[in-house]
Amino acid sequence: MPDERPPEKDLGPLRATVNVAKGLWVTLRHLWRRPITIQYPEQRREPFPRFKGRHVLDRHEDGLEKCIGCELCAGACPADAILVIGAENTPEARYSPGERYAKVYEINYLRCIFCGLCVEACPTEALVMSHAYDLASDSRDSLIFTKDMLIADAPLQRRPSKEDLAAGEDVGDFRILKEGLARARAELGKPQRPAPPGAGGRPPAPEEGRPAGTASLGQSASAEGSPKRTEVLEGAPPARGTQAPGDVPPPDPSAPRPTDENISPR
Amino acid sequence: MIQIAVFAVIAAVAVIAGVFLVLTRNAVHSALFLVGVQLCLAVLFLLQGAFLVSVLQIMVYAGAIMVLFVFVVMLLGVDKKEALIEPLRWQRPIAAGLGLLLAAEAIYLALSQHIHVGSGGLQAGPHEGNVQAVARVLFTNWALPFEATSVLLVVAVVGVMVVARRKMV
Amino acid sequence: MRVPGAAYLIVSAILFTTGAVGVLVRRNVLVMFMCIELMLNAVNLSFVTLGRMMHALDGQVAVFFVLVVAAAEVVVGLAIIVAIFRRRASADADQINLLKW
Amino acid sequence: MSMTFLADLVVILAKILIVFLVLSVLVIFIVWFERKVVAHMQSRLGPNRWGPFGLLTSVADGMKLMFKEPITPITADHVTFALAPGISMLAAFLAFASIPFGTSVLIFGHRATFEIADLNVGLLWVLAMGSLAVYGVVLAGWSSGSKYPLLGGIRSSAQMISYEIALSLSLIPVVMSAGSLSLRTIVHAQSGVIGSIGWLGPVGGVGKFIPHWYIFYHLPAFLIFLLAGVAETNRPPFDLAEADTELVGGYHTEYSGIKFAMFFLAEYLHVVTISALAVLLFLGGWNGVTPNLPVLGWIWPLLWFVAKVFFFVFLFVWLRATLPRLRYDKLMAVGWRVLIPAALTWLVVSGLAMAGSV
Repeated sequence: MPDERPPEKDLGPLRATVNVAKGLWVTLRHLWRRPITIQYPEQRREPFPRFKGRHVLDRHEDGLEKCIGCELCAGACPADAILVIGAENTPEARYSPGERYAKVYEINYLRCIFCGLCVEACPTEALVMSHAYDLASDSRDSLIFTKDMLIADAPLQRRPSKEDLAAGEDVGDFRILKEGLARARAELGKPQRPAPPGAGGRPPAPEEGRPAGTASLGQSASAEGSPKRTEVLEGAPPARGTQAPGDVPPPDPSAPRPTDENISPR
Repeated sequence: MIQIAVFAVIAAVAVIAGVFLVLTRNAVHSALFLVGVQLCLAVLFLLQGAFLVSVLQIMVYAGAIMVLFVFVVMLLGVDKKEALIEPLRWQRPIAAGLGLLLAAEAIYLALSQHIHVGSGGLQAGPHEGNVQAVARVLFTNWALPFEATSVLLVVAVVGVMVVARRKMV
Repeated sequence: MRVPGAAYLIVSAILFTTGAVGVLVRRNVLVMFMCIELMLNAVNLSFVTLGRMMHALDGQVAVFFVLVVAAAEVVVGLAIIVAIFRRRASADADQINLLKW
Repeated sequence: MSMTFLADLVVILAKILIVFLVLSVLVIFIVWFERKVVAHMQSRLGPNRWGPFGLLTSVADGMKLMFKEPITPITADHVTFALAPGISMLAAFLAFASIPFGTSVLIFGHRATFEIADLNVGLLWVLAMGSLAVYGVVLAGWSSGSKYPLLGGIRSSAQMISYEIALSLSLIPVVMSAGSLSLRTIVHAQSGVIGSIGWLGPVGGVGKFIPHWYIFYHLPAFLIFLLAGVAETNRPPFDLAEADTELVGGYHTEYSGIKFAMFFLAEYLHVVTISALAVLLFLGGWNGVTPNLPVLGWIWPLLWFVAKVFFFVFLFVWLRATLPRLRYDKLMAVGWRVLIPAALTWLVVSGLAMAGSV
């Protein structure tokens, strides 16, 4: 049977040798270059300013939650990753300005595709995306983030302030500044304290005297030089050791989990 | 002393491996036993001072010829069972009987050799190793047969090229 | 103390016989072929031993020729076996009757 | 048994033990070295977790392999499956029995040479053990009872048989020049300098500074040897037998634990063997380009030898980091159509040159 393939062009031995030598030269040159990799758990790459990491629920300057429980984000989500169950604000327990607040707010990061449509949909700019990118876990449950994991302890700063720009610090669009809360307090005076929270609630405003910026995103772990993953997922239960013990009530067992049944089908 | 011990062990291994070569059903195992026999023979050559032949035995027999065998066995996948039908009924018993006869004869011959066993194994000149000594004999007394083998090899190569072409069979 | 030459010759005799019986007994062409190799090897041992007993190196030289012949024989033989196998899909000696009309 | 016999026995056993241990440690080091160099050539850092510069990484890997469960596939041919790694490793270690790596040293009034045995067929011994190494690969591939290992085994047997021819042919000119198969004698034949080169005329005096190494006489043979040597060790770009991307690791796909470690050890031992052979046959062995420093005695030649061997180990790693794997038919074409004719040609040319200069 005749060979049907077209005859292959053969490099002459000289050309082949030259080509091999070129390749060898390239690799040899790289031997002396600085490696471009970074040592991940110890060093972290700062994402680009508009990098879409995991979500954060913002607060108003006075400490009230921006989320009004409208469920538009859940509706916009193409991956059905968001569960919101709203409830009425009462004068005794006021969480957000307006009538309603999100009683349950959960994002399933096994489903989330980080498209940012939820952020687009949010009418109050409550939902933003942070720079936190290491979202690995060895259990499925721990990748369903509940409201107390998502909500920021202090208002986020949306634009780099003039001070930050003057200091030459490269800051992204959404970035918690360590001084953010302190500055907010200085300008507004003592923040309004909500009434003692009911079941399932969480004190929206941070305690006084608590170190500000404990919820800084993405950069906290590297700043503290800690390679532990649990602390990288700030807001995750193990990382909440920084909070005062009496600060957080036990999680409400009656709050529905975003299982496949109770995530509303589209 | 040590020589006798080594000889006894190696000879025993060689004979046992030879027997298993015939007995085992798997062709690859047969080839392995044959390699074992050949390595043992290489040691026996060493014991008799034939260094060059010993190493060549390993190189050519164990290293090349047997690899070719294993290669073909693997390529064809003929490590299957043999047919159990006996076309010739008494073939195997008769073969065994004839084999015993042959062995007896050969051993008798071996024992009845009256060649004087000398103390030295080599016929090497002064300051000359086994390689040089063998080479001298090979390229003087045996030069013509040596050249003839090259013809044999060329013929074999050409023959294989002809046989292995797909159109042939 | 050296091992007597007769001992080597006996080993050689046993190996040769084993090979001969193997050729008669086995059906697989490849194994028969290996048995022939075994016989050649046994003869090699005889050559070296007899050469030593006669204080001559010619025995070792003879091994060379056996090696060369064995190599040529194996190559040709295996090529034939492969060729037959392509046609018959069998390595059984009883099936090989291409020359029988 | 006389005292000298006992002393000889002790020395031999000690040498075997030392060589065995040194080689084992050396392999661990070379594995680390390879990972580190390849990493830097790819702008990475390589192992850096265990020990300074990650030096203990290979040790940790070895320990992991040692404690891992060895798994035998149910379709495997059990005895052969267990035997194959042993054959591989044994052949690799045995090849070192006749490789000299230095001059000699006087210990307790007993002169010990730096080698296990100076055979007058030393070179052939190394080649013979190299050809036995094929069995480890082939049997591993066949006995696994699995497709990919079988393909790896078949490829490897064809490759190793083919390249062995070129390898051996390329060494014959050197043997002809040195007039011996003993590696120690071949190294001795390469001491000194070339001397004035007549046909270069006035600039021929340069030869007084060029060491009398066979690489300057047999450069084509050296290149052929190098290529065939890389192929013989199944290293990239000739790692057709392992070919992770096509054969999932080739002949050792089904191996795990300590058996896999033995294959690993054998491969790197072969790298060292081929490197040592290249140094001994073409680069003057332990003859340095500088005069021997008498203060250092036997250490100086040993250092030269180790340095040269490491150059070749680096070359192996370098090739691996640079070149893509050859296609199988290309590999065979290179072996049979380029290397073997070239080796034969050089054999004839150097033979004629030697005949002319006699």
